[in-house]
Order: sequence, then C-alpha cells, then structure tokens
Amino acid sequence: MKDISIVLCGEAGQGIQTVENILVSILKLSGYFVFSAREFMSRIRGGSNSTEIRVSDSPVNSFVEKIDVLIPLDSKAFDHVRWRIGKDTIIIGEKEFIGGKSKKTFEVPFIELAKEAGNKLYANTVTVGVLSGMLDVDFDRVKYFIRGYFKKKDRKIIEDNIEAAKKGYEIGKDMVEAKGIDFDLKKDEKAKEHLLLNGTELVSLGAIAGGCNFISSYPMSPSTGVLTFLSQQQEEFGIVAEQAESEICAINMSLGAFYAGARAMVTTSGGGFALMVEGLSLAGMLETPIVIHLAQRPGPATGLPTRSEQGDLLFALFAGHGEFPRVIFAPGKAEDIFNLSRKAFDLADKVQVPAIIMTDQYLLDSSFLVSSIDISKLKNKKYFVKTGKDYKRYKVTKDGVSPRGIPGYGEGLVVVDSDEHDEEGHITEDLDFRTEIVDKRLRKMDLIKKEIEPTELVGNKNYKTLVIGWGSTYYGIKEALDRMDNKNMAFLHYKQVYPLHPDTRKHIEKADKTIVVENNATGQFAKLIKMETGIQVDGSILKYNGLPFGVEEIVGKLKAILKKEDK
Amino acid sequence: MKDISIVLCGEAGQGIQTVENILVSILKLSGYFVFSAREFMSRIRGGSNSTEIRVSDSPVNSFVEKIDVLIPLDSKAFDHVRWRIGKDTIIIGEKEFIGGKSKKTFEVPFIELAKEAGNKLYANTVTVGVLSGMLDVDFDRVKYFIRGYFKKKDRKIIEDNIEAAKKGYEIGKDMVEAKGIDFDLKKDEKAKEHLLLNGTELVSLGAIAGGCNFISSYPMSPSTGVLTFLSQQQEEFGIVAEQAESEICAINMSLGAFYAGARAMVTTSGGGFALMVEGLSLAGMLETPIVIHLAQRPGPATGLPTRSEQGDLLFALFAGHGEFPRVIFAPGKAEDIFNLSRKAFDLADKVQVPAIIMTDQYLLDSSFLVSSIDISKLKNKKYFVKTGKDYKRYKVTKDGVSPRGIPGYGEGLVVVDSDEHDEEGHITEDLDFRTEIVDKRLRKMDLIKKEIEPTELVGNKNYKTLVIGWGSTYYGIKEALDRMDNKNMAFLHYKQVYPLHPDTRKHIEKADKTIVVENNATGQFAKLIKMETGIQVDGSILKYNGLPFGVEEIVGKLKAILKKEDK
Amino acid sequence: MDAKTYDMGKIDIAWCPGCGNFSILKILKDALSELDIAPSELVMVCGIGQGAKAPHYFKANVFNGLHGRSLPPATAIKAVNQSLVVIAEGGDGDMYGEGGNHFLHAIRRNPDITHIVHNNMIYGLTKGQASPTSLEGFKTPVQPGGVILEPFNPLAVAISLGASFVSRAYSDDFEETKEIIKKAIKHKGYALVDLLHPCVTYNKLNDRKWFKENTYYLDDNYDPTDRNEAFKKAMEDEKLPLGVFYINKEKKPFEEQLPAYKKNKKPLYEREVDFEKMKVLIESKKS
Amino acid sequence: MDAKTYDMGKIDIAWCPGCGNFSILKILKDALSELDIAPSELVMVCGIGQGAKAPHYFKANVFNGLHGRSLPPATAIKAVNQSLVVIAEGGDGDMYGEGGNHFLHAIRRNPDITHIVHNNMIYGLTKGQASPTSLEGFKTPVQPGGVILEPFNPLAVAISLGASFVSRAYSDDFEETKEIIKKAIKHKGYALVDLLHPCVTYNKLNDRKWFKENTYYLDDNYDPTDRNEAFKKAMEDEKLPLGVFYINKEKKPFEEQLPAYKKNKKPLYEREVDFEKMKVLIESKKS
Ligand SMILES: Cc1ncc(C[n+]2csc(CCOP(=O)(O)OP(=O)(O)O)c2C)c(N)n1
Ligand SMILES: Cc1ncc(C[n+]2csc(CCOP(=O)(O)OP(=O)(O)O)c2C)c(N)n1
Ligand code: SF4
Ligand code: SF4
Ligand SMILES: [Mg+2]
Ligand SMILES: [Mg+2]
Repeated sequence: MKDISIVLCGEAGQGIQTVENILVSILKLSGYFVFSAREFMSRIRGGSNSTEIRVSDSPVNSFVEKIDVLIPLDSKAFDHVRWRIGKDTIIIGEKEFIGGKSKKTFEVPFIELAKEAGNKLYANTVTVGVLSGMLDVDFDRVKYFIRGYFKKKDRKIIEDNIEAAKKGYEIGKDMVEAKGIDFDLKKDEKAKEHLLLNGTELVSLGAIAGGCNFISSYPMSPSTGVLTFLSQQQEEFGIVAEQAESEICAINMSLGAFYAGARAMVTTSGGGFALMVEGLSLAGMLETPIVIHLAQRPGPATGLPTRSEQGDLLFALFAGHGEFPRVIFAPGKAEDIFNLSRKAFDLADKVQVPAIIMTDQYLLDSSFLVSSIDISKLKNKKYFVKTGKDYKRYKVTKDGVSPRGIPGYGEGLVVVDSDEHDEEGHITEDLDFRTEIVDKRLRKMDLIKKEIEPTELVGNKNYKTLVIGWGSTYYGIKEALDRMDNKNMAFLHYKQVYPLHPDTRKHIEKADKTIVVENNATGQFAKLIKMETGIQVDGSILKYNGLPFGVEEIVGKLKAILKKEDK
Repeated sequence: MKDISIVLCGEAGQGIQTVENILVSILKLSGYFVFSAREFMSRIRGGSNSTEIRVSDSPVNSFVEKIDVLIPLDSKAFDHVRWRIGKDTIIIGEKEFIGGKSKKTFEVPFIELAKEAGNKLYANTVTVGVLSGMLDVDFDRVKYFIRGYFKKKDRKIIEDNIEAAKKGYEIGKDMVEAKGIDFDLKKDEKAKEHLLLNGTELVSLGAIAGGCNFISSYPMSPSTGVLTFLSQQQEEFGIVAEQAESEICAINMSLGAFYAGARAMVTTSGGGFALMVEGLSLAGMLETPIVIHLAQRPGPATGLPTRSEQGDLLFALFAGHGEFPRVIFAPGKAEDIFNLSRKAFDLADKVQVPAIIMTDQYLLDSSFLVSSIDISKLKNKKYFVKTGKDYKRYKVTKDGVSPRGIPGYGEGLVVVDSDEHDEEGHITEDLDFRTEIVDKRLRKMDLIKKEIEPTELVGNKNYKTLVIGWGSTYYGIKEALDRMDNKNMAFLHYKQVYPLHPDTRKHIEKADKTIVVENNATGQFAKLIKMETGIQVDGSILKYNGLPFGVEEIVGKLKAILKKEDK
Repeated sequence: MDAKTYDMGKIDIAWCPGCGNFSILKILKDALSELDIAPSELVMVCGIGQGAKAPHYFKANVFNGLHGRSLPPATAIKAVNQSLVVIAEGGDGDMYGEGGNHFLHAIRRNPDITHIVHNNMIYGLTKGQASPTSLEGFKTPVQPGGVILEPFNPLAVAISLGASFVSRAYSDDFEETKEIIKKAIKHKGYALVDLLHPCVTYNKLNDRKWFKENTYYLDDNYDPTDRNEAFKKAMEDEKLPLGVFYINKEKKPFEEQLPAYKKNKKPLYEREVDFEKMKVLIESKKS
Repeated sequence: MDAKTYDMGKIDIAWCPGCGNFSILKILKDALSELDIAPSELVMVCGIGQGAKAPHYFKANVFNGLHGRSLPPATAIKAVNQSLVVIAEGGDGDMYGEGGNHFLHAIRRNPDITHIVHNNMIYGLTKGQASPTSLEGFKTPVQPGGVILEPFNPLAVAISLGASFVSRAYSDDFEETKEIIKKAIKHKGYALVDLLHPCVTYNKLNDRKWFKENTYYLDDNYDPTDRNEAFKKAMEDEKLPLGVFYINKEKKPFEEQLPAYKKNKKPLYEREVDFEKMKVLIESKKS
C-alpha cells in the first residue's frame, strides 16, 4: 500500500482538528506526502465530525471515501462513517467505540493512557503517538514538534504530553512489529521541503501578495478564515481589517477603501454575498475595483453552513442589477488558489471591475502540500494615477478603462457616482451619453478576455471522452482519471469560469462525449457552457448532499456512464 | 391622418401630467382610442420631461417617435424633443417656446389667457381646451369633466378653469376651421366603454384580484405606484400595506405574512431587488410563497432612476444563493399585466415558490385602453390546509409540493426553516435526506411547467423571419410588424420568461432568421434562449439609453437587418 | 399548562454542555406554561446563531428565517393574525449586528411581540468573533488587539426610541428571569428582554463569575415609567442593572392601528377578496 | 479660502425653488471656506435622495454611493487615508431608514467624519412618502390614514450610543448652522449634524413657519458634556432644541486605533507589500 487514508471521527470539541494539525505536520516533516480534509456539523460541541488524513509516498490532494485506518473517538463515530468502512479498514480506539472485535480492530485505551501520563485531556496526544508509531516516524521528531506546538504552556504539561505521545508511539510501533500492520510507505526528502497550506491560507496569502491592505467582512462559514488570517496580519503587513456590522457594510466599506487608494476585499459565503449584490452593482457603476472571495456552501438560505457545494456559479455570474463586466476565478489546484487570489487584485485594479474568487468549504478546509510559492518576482503595479487639474474620472477611452485617480493624490477631483454620470462623474440625464458610457463599461470585457486564464487539459490530447470540471473538483477528477487510466479520456479544468475560455467549443467538439462533474444539483457549469457555446454536454455527474466528491465516486459514476454507452 | 401623437414637453412641476390625465380621459370619453407614455428626469422640479398622447380611431398602445402636435411648455422643450420633430409637426405654444415661425407653428399665449380667466396657474387648463377644440370634443364634456376633476376645489376656481378651457377650446376650434388643421379622426362608441388604466394600476388590480392582502415595500421608482395604490385600498380591501425601513425588511415581512396566512407581495426595482436576494433564497428554502413585482429601470446601481430598461432578466433568473425553482412573468399586453399579476399569486401559493412579475418604467407609466377586465368568474383557491396533530410542513411528496399549513389553523405545528431541515422543519444534518429534499424542491419545476403561459405568435405562421420580444416591447414590436406588413415575418412574444416555453426551439427552427428585440445592452433574452435551446439567434436589436423603443425605430432596424441580408 | 407540553422528546441539542442557552430554554418553557400559552397559538420567530436555535428545541410554530431578520417576519405574522402569540428570538450578533436596523424600526412600530435576545457578548456559532455587545479590549481571533468599538447598549437605544417595554435579565437567575419574561409576554406592545448568558466555549471574559459580580437587580421601588430615569439606569456600566427598566402603557400596538382591521377583525387568512367592490373599482376606470 | 472655491460654475441644480437644500449648500461652502479646507483634500460621501445630491453641486472629491450606504465608505476612506477630510451627507430616509444600521455602528466606531443629515421629515426624491422622522399622523399617499409609527429620534439614539458629537441645526438659521457645522468638522471623531430643512414640495406640515415655531436654541450655558442631560434635551419634543447637545472628547477616533498604523503612519496607497516579510511567513509553513 502506498497511500493510506486515516480518518478521525468524533464530536466537535474532542480535538480532532488538533490531532490533524499536529499529525499532518509531523508526517510531512518525516518525509510523507500528506493531504487532509474535514467534514463537520454546524455546532460547537457534540455531533459527529470527521477528518481524513491521506499519507502517501507521492503527492495526494483529494478526498477519498475509503478508510484505511479509522480512529473513532465516540460511540456515534462508527455509524457516522460506516458507509466508508471496508473489510480492510483498521479500526483503533477505545473498546466501546470500535464496533465489535475482528482481526482488524485494535483496542487502545487512549483515555486511560492519557490519564497515566497525567491528564485525560492528553488522549489526543496519545492518538498522535499511536499513528506516528505506526507510520514509522522518528520519535524525536514527535517530541520536538510537541515542544513547539505547546510552547506557551507549562513545562509540566509539555512533558506530560510527550509522555502521552510516547505511550501511544509504542503501541503504534508494536502494531507494526507484532501485529504485522505495515503500510510500506516510502519517505521522500522532497515532501519535507513542501509548504503545508490549507485553502484559507492560500487565499489569504494570495491576497497579501496581491497587495490587499483592506478587508471588511462579516463572519460567515466557510469564509471567515480569510478575515481571521488577515486580521492577524494587520500590524505586520499594514492591513486594515474590520469586522463589519453586516455584509452590506462590508462591501460598501471595501469600495470606499479601494476608491481612496487601498486594495480592498471582502470574504463571504452565499447568504452574505446575496446581501452584497447591490454593492456589486455599485462597483460595476463606479468602476471602483473590488475583490470578492465567495466561499460556497450548500443553500438555499442558511442551508448547510459547514458543508460544501458549488451551487452559486450562475448567481455570481449574474448578480447585480444592470449590466457590467466582471471576472470570476475558481481555482482548484493549491498553487492556483494563491496565484488567482493574487491575480484577482491585479486584474480588478487594472480593468476596474469586480473580481470574484469562488471557493468552497472543502477547498478552504483542506490542507495541501505545495512544492513552493515563488514570490521573488512579484511586484504590484499601482494602476492609479496622479490627477491633474482637469482630471475626469470617467474619460471615455478606447479600451474602456479610464485612468483612475484617488482623492488627495494630485490636484484633480475624483468624483464617482452611482447614478449614470458624465465623464466628470456627475449625475447626467444625457441619454446619448448613456449609451456611450454603457459601451465604455462593457468594452472592458475585451481586456478581461485578453488576460483569460488557460484551461488545463490533463490526459490524452486525443481523447474521446472529455470530463470537465471547475473549481475545487480539480484534484478529485484528476485522480479519478489517473486511476481509470483510460487512454481515451481527458480532463479539462476551468480555473476561470467567467469569461469562459474561447477554446471551450473546440475542446468539446473534439470529444465524442463530454461529461461535466460538478457539486450542485442543476448542472450550472453545463448551463454556462451551453449559454456560451450552444453545446449541450452529454452528461453531468452531480452531487449536492453537502459533501465533496470522493475519488471512488467519480470513478464509479464515470464508469457507469461509459458502460451504459457501450450497450 | 388617423392616428396622431401629441407631445407635451416642459419642466417637472409644470403640470404636464395633469394635462395628460385630463386630456386622455376626455378624449377617451369622446370616443377616441388613446394611449399615453411618459419620460421624465429624476427630479421634482425643473429639467425637461415629456408625455406623449396618441389619439386614434382604432386601438393604439405604443410609443412612437414622431410628433404630430407639440406643446412646448418652456424654453428647453424644443431642444429636448428636437430629434422627434419633423417638417409636419404642428407646434403650439408661447411665442418664446415654439422655436421660430413657420406654417406649422402657432403662437398661443397660454399664460396670458389663463390670467384672463383668473390665474396663470390655469394655463394647463387652457392647453386642455386647445387640444379638445382641435380634436372636436364636445365642450360640454370638457366642462363636465373639469367639474368632476376639481370637485374638491372652490366653485370660483372651477368656474375659472372652465373659462380657461373655453378660451383654449375656441382657439383649438379656430385652428381647425380657419387654419385648416384637420386630423380627420373618427370617433368610436367602443372607446368610451373601454377602461383607461396604466401599468401600475393593472399590476395593482391584478394583485388584489389574486387575493393580495399584504404588501410591505420600500419606495423606489418606478415601483412605488403599486405600494401607493394598495396603501390606498387598505381599508376597502382589507390589505395590510406597510412601508418598510428597507427592502430587506420588506421581503422578510412579506414572507412572514405569507407564512401566517396572508397573500403577500413586495414591489421594488433593481437596487431594491438586489437587497431582497437573500430573502428570495429564503423563500426558496422555506417554500413560503411570495410575489415580487420587479419594476425595471436602467442600472447598474442607481443608474437612471426614472427611465426604462429590460436589464434585470438574468439577474432575476439566477438571483439567490443555492438552487430552487421560481417563475418569472413579463407581461407586455395590458390585459396580461392584470392577468399575470393575478396568476402570480395563485401559482406562487399553489407551487410554493417565488413568482416574479417583471415590468419596467415604460410599461408602468403608460396608460392603455382595455376593452374589459372580466372578474366575474374569478375565485381564489386557498391552498393552505388545516393541520392535524402529526402535521409535517415538508412532507416529501411525489410532485414536490408539501401541504402548507399556517400557524393557528388546526392542531399541528408549522415549522419552517432556513437551515436544511427534515420533514418536520427542524434543522438536520442528515446528508442523505439533504439530497432527497433538494430533489423534492426542484421537482416543483415540473408543476410550474405544466402551467406555463403560451407564447403569442402574431403574424404569418409560415414566417421566414421571426422577431422575438418579451415584456414591455409587445405593442411596439407588434405595431412595427403591422406597419411593415411583410408576409414573411412574424412576432413571437413571451409573457413568461421562465421557465421558457418548450416550443421555443420549434419556433426558431422554423425561421430562416430570428431577431430578438430587447431593451438592454447585452441581449439577455437571446442568452436565455441559447442557454435553454442551444440556439444562437441571428440578430439582436438592443437599446439601452433609458428610453423605450419607438415603433419607427424597430421598423427601421428590422428593415436594415433584412436589407443587409438581401445583399 | 404543563411545561412538558413544550418538550420535544428525545432530541439532540446542539449547544455546548454548560451553555447558558439551556437555562433560557427551560425558563422560557416554564414562563409559557405559567401563562398557559398553547404551542399551536405560539409562533417563535428566529434568525441564525446558537441562541436562534432555541425554537427548534421547543414545541411551537416556528419561523426560522435569516440571520438578523427575525423582527420583520415577527411583526408581519402578528399583523396578519393577531390571535397568535409571537416571540422573536436570536443572538446579540443577529439582533444588534446584522439586524440592527430592524431593531430600531420594530421599536418604532411597536408590534405586540416579545423580543428575546440571547446576549452572550460574542458570536458563538461562527466561533468566537466580537459581537456588538463585546466589551472594549476583548480579544478574539478577528480582534487580536482587542475590540476598539464601544459596546452597543441595547437598553439605552430602546429607551431612546420609546420602546414600550425594556428589560434586561440573566440566564442563571431562574425565577427573576422567568418573571421578567412573563411580564414581557403579557405586555401589549413591543417588549425587549436583553437576556445575558454565558458562552462557556468562546467568551472566557464574561463568564458566570463575571455576570454574578457585574450585575445587580433594580430596586423594588424603582419606577419604570420615567424615561429619563430609565435612560440613566441603562447607562450604568460599572455594574449592569437587571430587571424591567422601562414601560410605556400608552402606546398602541402596531397591528391594532392598521386600516385593514377597521371594519373587520378577522385574521387575513379567513378573508376573501371582495370581487363586488373590485367591480366597482374597475368600472370607475371607464371615466 | 474663498467660498467660491467650491463653486461649480453654471450648473443645473435639480432642487425645487425654495428648497431648504439651497441654504444648506451655501452654509456648507461657507463653513468649509472658513475652515480653509481645500476641495482636493475633501471627500464628500453621499447616498441617494435630494439631500444626497448636494455633493454634485460642490467642488470636492465625491463618493456618491448607494441609498443608505454612505457611512461605511466614509469610515473606510478615512481609515485608508487619514489626511482627508470626510463628510457623509444624505437625507433622513437615507441615513435613518435604509441606512439605520450603519448609523448605529458608525457611532460605535467613532471615525473622524462629519455626518450631515438633510432632515426634511419626508422622502423627497421618491415623491413624498413618510420618512423615519415624519411626525405621527402625517398623511402621505402611502400613509393615507397618517403615520402610525413613532418618529425616529436620531439625537437620542446617538447620545444613547455615546456618539462623540451630537447636534441639531436648521437650514434657515445661516450663522448658527454654519457654526455648528464648523464645530462638527473640527471635532475629532464622529460628529452628527441632524440638519432640519423644509421640503417645500412635499412636506406641507413641517414648513418654514412650523420650524420657526417649533425650534429654539440651547442655552448659552448649556453643558454639552453631561450625557444624561443631553438625553433629556434630546427627548424634548414640544419644541425641538437646536445646537450642540453632546460632546465627548475622550473618545479616540477609529482610524487612529488601527493596528495598520502602529508602525507606519502613511496612507495605504503609498505603501508597498513587504515581500521579504511574506517570504518569512511562507517559509514558516514548511514546519
Ligand atoms: C447573512 C449571514 N451572515 C452571516 C451568517 C453567519 N452567522 C451565523 S450565526 C452568526 C453570529 C452568531 O452570533 P449571535 O447572533 O450572537 O448568536 P450566538 O451564536 O452567539 O448565539 C453569524 C455571523 C449568516 N448565517 N448569515
Ligand atoms: C436601495 C434603494 N431603495 C430605494 C431607493 C429609492 N430612493 C431614492 S431616494 C429615496 C428616499 C429619499 O428620502 P431621503 O433620504 O429623506 O432624501 P430626500 O429626498 O428627502 O432628501 C429612496 C427611497 C434607492 N435609490 N435605492
Ligand atoms: S458556543 Fe457558546 S453560545 Fe454556543 S452553544 Fe457553545 S457555549 Fe453556548
Ligand atoms: S422635493 Fe422637497 S427636498 Fe426635494 S428638492 Fe423639492 S423641496 Fe427640496
Ligand atoms: Mg451571541
Ligand atoms: Mg428626506
């Protein structure tokens, strides 16, 4: 086995995420490739949550259904993930939680051992120990990491935790040695050099790299992490981060900030985005740039607040009254999350349009190994100009972009207006000019198209079956196709969903069959393709229960479609 | 000439609308077919506004560019409508306003005459008199009408006004007799029996007929009239009409009202609708019916508040996070405004979805003659049920509609929830059920499709060129085709834009050429057609300067396209 | 009526063990049972948040709407059917943050509803950001340097707007809080209960000890009809007074003043469109 | 600076002849000129409405945003570039109706901006519906039976929230209003000027005569630092007091407390991303 999936399952508040954080780091530092993903309920304590940690000797980046090692932390855990438990699943835990005894179940009295080490609260550290032992991690590394992780705690607590880890570690070792569980994973020095980053961190770092120095937002899962991250970097990076009283305040603040010379963003989820729609339209009219991070979760309304979906695509595309250009990114690859979050600021500023970055809970809460993020060549262009006396904010230009002044920089006055306006920015009822300025605004779409992100084609270029995905499904579909190893198949991924890449038609026409995989119920990307190309794709694989696709599921559904075809 | 267009142009506050109101009524009561439309600036006094009154001996219902008689009421008026003045335009007014002297200009000292009658404020009544005289109205009718119109005023004022009208009337008569201006319009008893209604009244009456007894809204042009109308009928028809503190309050109030057993609506325009988007998504999730009157005006943002556009189609269609069914009407014919406003309540209630009625400033502010509105057979079905002890608000049913209980009616408890919920309406994280209830909600789309409004095909069924329109362009396109009298052409009008009628493809495929006419810049209906059918129409005629299409303009642009074709 | 009437049976309550919301739930059930309000005539309207989940643990009609938006539907529900008892419930973020504007204007309308705000001085459900009522200097992941905004004083604002019933209570004071809630429900008109409670998971500053040390009850002979006095009391922040701060019995409830009820007292759902009147109205458009 | 500095030359002003907004425009220009504020360092932020059009008749930087939403951008603009003078302007409907929530929270933040509300007790631009400040009984096409809501008292609310400068003025009182506005602009922190003015077209109740008869100036020796007194004054509704009701000089402006300015005072637009620091941050994700 060269790729194992460890799942921790228990109640909110039991510390699953602590185990995940520690373990993932330790494993990476030991030379394993790791990936982790979380699913959890909308509650602070109780319920049933789980985290998957994949460990492999080559890069892995997506959620799989299968569980190789399950650590059930309460009595509900077994049932919660029962559908993912196979006959080979190794189950390790307290006697009452492991669900019957078999060759593959191993009783480990975590709490008892923790108590022995000093406090039952250390049970999580015992768990870390067990898994470290099983996975052949050097115990010194565990020790060292625990020291760092708990460095703000009392020495006694630190030592007790090390003791707890040690107890677990020995059990883990023993399982490999005495019980013959051997994962046969190779370590790779390269993994150590990788960065360990989750989607939230990638968005946030991309934003900082893009010059973001203002964020106003209202907390909303799964988008809040970006606000938290930037809030904590306020002093370091000179960022103004303000928790607004509502999403409406948030977007209007950010527009004010961008107007006055900041690079501003908001982070929100569907319901909050809904409240920002009037502000989005304002951005279109003012031609004040803005970056919106739209972290999707299942709707309608409050829906499933802590779950994942790709259900807001067409909403994001057409949100806002009236007509104005926009750009929408939907990264799926870890590097792209960073790159496009950065690019969003550049493009929004350059073309003076709203740039939307669409992610989702799955993407944001997953941790990836990224080989590197090269910022050495980055430089942010300042697109605003120093104004002269006769400055006109909305000068009609060939490409539609009017040089953007900011107040207080230069002699000119910067007048922006939500009403239809003349070149100076003052209210107008000149209806001929109305047509002219609408055209001017819409012309910017051409500039946006010039900077369009290429799609990524994975697999055989002479495909017969083309699988299409966008956003967070990138790794899942890619791995599914890798597994299927079908020479007739290829995968086309869109990291920018609007404007749609002009090669779309060409790609689809080349295929005998095109299947779109998306995490929603109505096949929104397929609709978008049809709206843009007129082509009705042949099939859609949809999922909308709040969970991301598992690799096996994609494989299964693709095979089913292809098989049907054969008949 | 059998159809004349009279245009009054002047400043806001000069009383153009009073002249329009009186004149249109008097002309109708005299047996003429009339139509009127307004364009005005977003200000209370000053500026340049105009009203067109078409008078004809057969039904007329749309805006034409040409002006047969112009009454300029200030010095800016002439310039304001200069583009519509032809060599045959008769211009009547104060010396300084009529723009040079020619055979077709007639100096009438309105103010002087008004002063003679008692007060310069009666100048408008003089104008009414002149036009009545020119159009061969019986002066007794004028007298009688003025008495009624001013009935709350002093007797002296009434008599003075009659005197003012008389002075004008004689001038008008004289123009016909001495100056040889004869419009040769025939009177028709049928016109007298018609109802004179503007778009706002038609929406409001339709709503009342549909059982609307709750409206909460925030003022916003051009939607406010419906709130005003219903506010004034509160006592008569038992309507709760509340001016909300914001559009967000408005839609959430209305949802509460519908939940508790009222039939509720909101009326708003693009910017206000933008603020309602979260509430719209809530309606989708709660499955609480709601009717939304979306009165379009040019955007983005505040745009041109008092002008007209059809720019919110795709926004309305995809507004709201998450996925849920909806229905969108876009009446264009006067009767349809009434019928569909009524139907919106029935269908929203029956299928438990949001029903959106899309209109625009042009449609709402235009006055139409309607032969009759037959309400004798109307009966509103009450779709809610008396609940039993085990009542479950979200029972999963075959057609997706769960019987809707209301609180306090029956023994059951009615629990509605913005979170994903179980059949009882309580929060759930059962992800299998999530899929089931999403399917249940989306299934209602089939019911909506069953009740879809037919499209209206005008002209030759064996057309070669098909012109498509939706909403308020109905009469304009129809008249354009009438004028073109081209046997190869037909006009297909959509009064329901979503779901799109399934015959769309058939209709388009039958044509050699399909042209969509719409009042926006990006061709939204054409996009919708493409999204639904995959067909790219051959051409679009777009207008987005804030004015509706004039009949001549449609004729001209259609001819240009057809001519190009010939080459 | 037995307080058990409102019990949901065996359900999974999503609050943290020790959370003040449990007491609130129990107090509310007791208060309602003592007032003899049947679940079927009761409508609980709530938004989104930990406190806003309460209606799901209750036998009642429930309208669980959007975060911040419970007052508009609550007002409307009462306006549409006056025989219902309507309670709007939610957290401090929900009611004073996202929903602040509705708070202002609901007070101006004065519908006969009870407004219970689960005020834990934090955003619980979204994992511990500052709420409008968080104290200055309070540190959270989003306010790492501490809150710099002045805390929102809901009582002072309500009094300044002439709310007809204004009170503050504390979740752990079972009897006192029950009495306050009963008074609020019985009050004809808008009644605010700003209900302080500990969030044991995220608010480590305003814990049970803090509440005990920083609250006291208004004197027995405190006169709640004097608005200026009430304001002064509401301004106190050394120690937070508990009890009924202000009552104005003169104000008429919103729904009773609606023209729709002038000639007809029936709830709207029992009515039919008067098509005869409509005919007359339509006919009037002939001239 | 000459008041003419702010003149736009020959422009078409969209207000009705006789409207109180004309006086406000003139007063504002005079106040600004006396304070020597250059158009290029001034940002006028406004919403939508008749009053909110004022910035278009002015030489200044203008951010004319959405109806009800001027306070958030105004706060942000000041936070991003502290050297700008920021004034938020709009009507009573804009600021207390649609924008009510921002009013509450802007006060809590206390940015150094001046908040001028053109309060004509009506919705002017939308043709005469009741506004939050319309008096009870006031009849309009949408309130044919008269307003039944209690009028919104912006001063009382602002004082209850601890706004750092709270005043009321009247458009026709040229000198007094100019002085109030000057004080408001000079005040370091959020400053409210609730500026009453007649709407000659739609508000026939609160006309010039009414304002003259129903207003009076606070006494010269009135002490604006006593919050309880200020509240009492704000509650007066027989006759409306004019003048500065409340000042709190202790409160620090929002932007001055922001961590982004701890080490660096420059406006944000002059700064560059510190990629060196970013490298360190990114590297830290290796372990
Ligand atoms: C429009 C919108 N914005 C944000 C959220 C996310 N959200 C859910 S609950 C909550 C705040 C919770 O705080 P509070 O209202 O005080 O309730 P508590 O959990 O503390 O009881 C937020 C911001 C949402 N559901 N909807
Ligand atoms: C979101 C939104 N809702 C409604 C409107 C329509 N609207 C424009 S101005 C206005 C109210 C005007 O009243 P006020 O703010 O008091 O300003 P005034 O005209 O009286 O100066 C309204 C409701 C709008 N522009 N945007
Ligand atoms: S997070 Fe706080 S408020 Fe929410 S349930 Fe836990 S203790 Fe209660
Ligand atoms: S409507 Fe009223 S507020 Fe508006 S400009 Fe006219 S007088 Fe002034
Ligand atoms: Mg809270
Ligand atoms: Mg006003």
